[in-house]
Amino acid sequence: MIALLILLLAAGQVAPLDSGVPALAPPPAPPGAVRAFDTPNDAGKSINVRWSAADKLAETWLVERTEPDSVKVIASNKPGEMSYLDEDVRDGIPYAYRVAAVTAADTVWSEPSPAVTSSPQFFNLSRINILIAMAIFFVLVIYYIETAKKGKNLFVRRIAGLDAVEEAVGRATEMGKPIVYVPGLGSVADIATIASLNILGEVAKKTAQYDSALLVPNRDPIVYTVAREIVKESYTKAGRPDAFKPDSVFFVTSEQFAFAAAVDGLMVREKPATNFFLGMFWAESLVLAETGAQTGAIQIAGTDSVFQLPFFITACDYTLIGEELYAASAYLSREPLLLGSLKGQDYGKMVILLTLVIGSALLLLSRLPALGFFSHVLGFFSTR
Amino acid sequence: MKFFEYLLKIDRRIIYIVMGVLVIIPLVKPLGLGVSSGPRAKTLFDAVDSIPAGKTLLLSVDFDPSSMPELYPMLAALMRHAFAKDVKVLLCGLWVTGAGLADKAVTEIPPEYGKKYGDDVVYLGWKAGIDAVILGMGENIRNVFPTDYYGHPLESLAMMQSVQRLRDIPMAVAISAGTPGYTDWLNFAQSRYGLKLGAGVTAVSAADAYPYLQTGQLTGLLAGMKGGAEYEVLIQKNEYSKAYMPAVAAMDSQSLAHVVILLLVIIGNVAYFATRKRGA
Amino acid sequence: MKRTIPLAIVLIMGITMMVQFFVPHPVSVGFYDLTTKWIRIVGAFALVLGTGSFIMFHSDKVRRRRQGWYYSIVSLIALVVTAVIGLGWGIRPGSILQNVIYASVLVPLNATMFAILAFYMASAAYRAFRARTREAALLLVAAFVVMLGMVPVGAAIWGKLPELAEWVLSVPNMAAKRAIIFGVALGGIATSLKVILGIERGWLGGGKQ
Amino acid sequence: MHVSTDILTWTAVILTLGIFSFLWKDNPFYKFCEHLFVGVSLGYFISLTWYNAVYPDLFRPLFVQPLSEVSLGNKLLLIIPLLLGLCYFCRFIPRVSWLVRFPMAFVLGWGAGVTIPAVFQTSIIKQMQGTFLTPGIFARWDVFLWAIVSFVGVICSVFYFFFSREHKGALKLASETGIVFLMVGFGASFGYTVMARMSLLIGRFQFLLRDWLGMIR
Repeated sequence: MIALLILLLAAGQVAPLDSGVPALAPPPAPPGAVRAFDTPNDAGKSINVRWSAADKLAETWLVERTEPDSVKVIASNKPGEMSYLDEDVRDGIPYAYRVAAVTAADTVWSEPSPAVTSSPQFFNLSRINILIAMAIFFVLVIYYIETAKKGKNLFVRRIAGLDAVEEAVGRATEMGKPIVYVPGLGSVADIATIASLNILGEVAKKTAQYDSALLVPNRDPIVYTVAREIVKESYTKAGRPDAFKPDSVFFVTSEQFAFAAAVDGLMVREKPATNFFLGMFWAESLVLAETGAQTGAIQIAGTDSVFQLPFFITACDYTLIGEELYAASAYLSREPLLLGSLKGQDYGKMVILLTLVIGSALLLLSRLPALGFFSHVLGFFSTR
Repeated sequence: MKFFEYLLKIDRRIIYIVMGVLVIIPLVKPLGLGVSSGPRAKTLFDAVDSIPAGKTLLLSVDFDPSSMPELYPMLAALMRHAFAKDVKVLLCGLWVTGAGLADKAVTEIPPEYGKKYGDDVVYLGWKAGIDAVILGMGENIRNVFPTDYYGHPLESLAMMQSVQRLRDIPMAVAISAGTPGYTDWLNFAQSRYGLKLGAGVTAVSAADAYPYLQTGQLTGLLAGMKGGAEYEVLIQKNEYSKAYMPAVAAMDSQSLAHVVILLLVIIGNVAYFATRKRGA
Repeated sequence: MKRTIPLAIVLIMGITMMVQFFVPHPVSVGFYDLTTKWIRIVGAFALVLGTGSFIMFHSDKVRRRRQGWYYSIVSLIALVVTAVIGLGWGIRPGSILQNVIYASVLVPLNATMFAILAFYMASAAYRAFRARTREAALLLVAAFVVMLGMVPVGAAIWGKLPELAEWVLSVPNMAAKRAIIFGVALGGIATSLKVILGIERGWLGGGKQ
Repeated sequence: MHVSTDILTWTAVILTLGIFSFLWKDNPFYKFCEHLFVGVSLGYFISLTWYNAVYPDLFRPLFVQPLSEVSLGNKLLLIIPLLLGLCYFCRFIPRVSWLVRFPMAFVLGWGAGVTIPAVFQTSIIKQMQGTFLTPGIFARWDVFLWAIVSFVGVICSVFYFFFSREHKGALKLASETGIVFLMVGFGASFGYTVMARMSLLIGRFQFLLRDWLGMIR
């Protein structure tokens, strides 16, 4: 209503009500390029309205929506905001939008935009980059698992910590002292625990051959049962089923620090030649590594917990860092499933590195005038 | 060399006593070493400061009592900052053991600024199912939290009328001691709903947050007790709060403790290499 | 039957949730909301599993009078008393569960359990942290810089130390952490993929069928 | 200095000293506190899970709310997660213990299906976007230098974890540089872990000195 009154005043050149009003400012130009489109990649029921300011005079923008049975002003925006997301619309109904530039004296409406209907989309185009990345990686992992299954020999490089295993078991036999192998505090579902149990099998084979004592304290009841099976199997495979002592693999307790204290007591009493700490560890890693270092044993540790690795690296002689632990179990067990997925991940990393290098080169080249379009490379990697 | 051998054989309980005494002294008699202010804390402070009055700051309490000394001062400082700016505060949590801490903050801090529960501050409580909770809140907060922690239906709370889902919230700060924590808010809220996200973390997980700061996914970071102390100093300097600053008081002990650890490592290595060269 | 159906469920749920990520259609969003509610419910029942094995472990220890069995009685009583108070008088603030059990029992025990680690840190720093190898030496130097740079006393020793600590954190540390994030992410994705495709069957818990 | 007389503070103090006593020697007082801790935390978790998840999401809509509030269709739908959840109980019945695989399959499948795209989005695509060298690095000499150093650091650190070829020649140089970056990264984590543990210890002493002995403000 007020808008109408102002219009009359301006149009009718009626003397202004109060003479204090300065000469009427020129009416603002109508907003240009009013565009309304269905919001892409969404669940429908939302329309995007965009417009541009023809001049700087407008103090607020009024957005009006016309639908088959009603006309309503649905928003008033500050000068800077030249877009509006209309989310109380129903799919399939045509809507038209008009935008007005409003100043103290005038309200000037733009041309109505062509009718538009909102609708949900079935595929979110902005996530195409994630789909491509997933596809590449899945192909790599599955391909290498299949080749591994066909028995093709897949090379895995030697890992520093593993050379020490041979030497460590030999040293234990010379000194006639036991080896303590802690398969971590994790459960069977943790990748690090599975990797550690695979390595335990190989270490057990060696202790069988060299006939040196092996002690395996456990914190998780299920890991304990699996570990005992693995050691028993390794002793039979090494042709020394009689040498296997069932109580050499034992369950201690499930409480974290009680377990650490018990293993410390074991290490101080038995004075082992070599300690293995391979698997999932938490804050108690410090307690184990420190006491082990005190007893003078060679210590080989390995975990994928980034928080505990610093303590193992400084307190132990050899440390398998994160993925080296998984690679070690694949290397030792030669199990096709582990080898295949390890190779898949390796080449997945290479794809990432290659993309990073090529992408960076293109982006840097995009500074040259002719190759400006390369800058879209960065856009391709944006995520919404 | 006898001396070094003796050094190596020291009983660890002596080290414990030395450590304990050196940490307690500054608490009882502060040394006044002061607190330096880092850029990360300032970025978060400026972001929270720019929230218009009447809008809502979301604080996710994702830590438990064992990380209270590092993270509770941050929660308190952020709430004081918001209340001083008449910004409403909405709390929720992904850790079951964090529920009690959020409740403690909601009962103790609002009265300092005369803020009323329901109008200026609401605590939604804790819910299991990490990504389910965040994504649920993105679509509609009522799906995940039909009632708040105290059992009031959300419709009955004045403040909740203007807050239906994450898009209505300009900024959130995830105060997390690990997982679930700020990485989940990154995965499921920041990128999906474009929510501006700050983080308050324990010192141990601070180093891992840097990549997310560099990509701009995180707007500012408070790291450990030092981060809490920095924020406390910032809100005090801007007269947003005159309350006691626990984190700042503890920084002197922290400094001394670090020096002790470094000296122990140095002495230990000197003794180790001295005996090893002779003994090798 | 006992293996194929669970493997089928894992495959179907995995694939549908991956596809759902790319479909913004309301049906897909609705499906997502529904399944997230179910996950929360099923997750709560998993807790029952944990409680069951806890009770069996400790009551077995008491029945067999194994070494330290009286401590297991303490655990069982603590569980029953806390659960009864919690379920009976509610978890609202001011309830016995929150004011008494949470604030004066759970908080001190939990916090102190971590606080004693600071003492272990001190004794390990003295007795175990050696610059044995080139890598360990590098690690200790970086640790020195960060530890001193992060506290006011560091700035007192050398003005530029906080700046150097900030550089260590935002350049080398950030590069290393990013490389680790790529590795861990691919590792996690590969494992999740093997679970969905039924290649990784550890979770089935072995067994003959 | 006035010692607090509140029974609850004293309980907390006794339990705190109980756990600290483990530093001197493993003793019955410590064992009591530890077993108490395990029992109480499980009981607490059960109570919260019931009131925050099981009751509002399952029990109330299924059994308490009348048909007017929750339609029959929705009630029947809720039967599915209920049955799945009940399968967890079968773990203790030997003959049907394989039934526990159904809820596990549902949770594992859903989790894997949700995690894979989310991890690709945040940990791979987004991190790659942050690692690219963009024209912006030419802004200042130090920005340029550190951008190159970081970029090389990421590439070499990833090469350290490359297992498909022996580390010889160029690959050896790359993995050697990579290990330097990794060690500095672990040094930073080490420094922060020390800081974290010290803060916790200081927090406990603040509790003892302030709430118990009233020696500090």
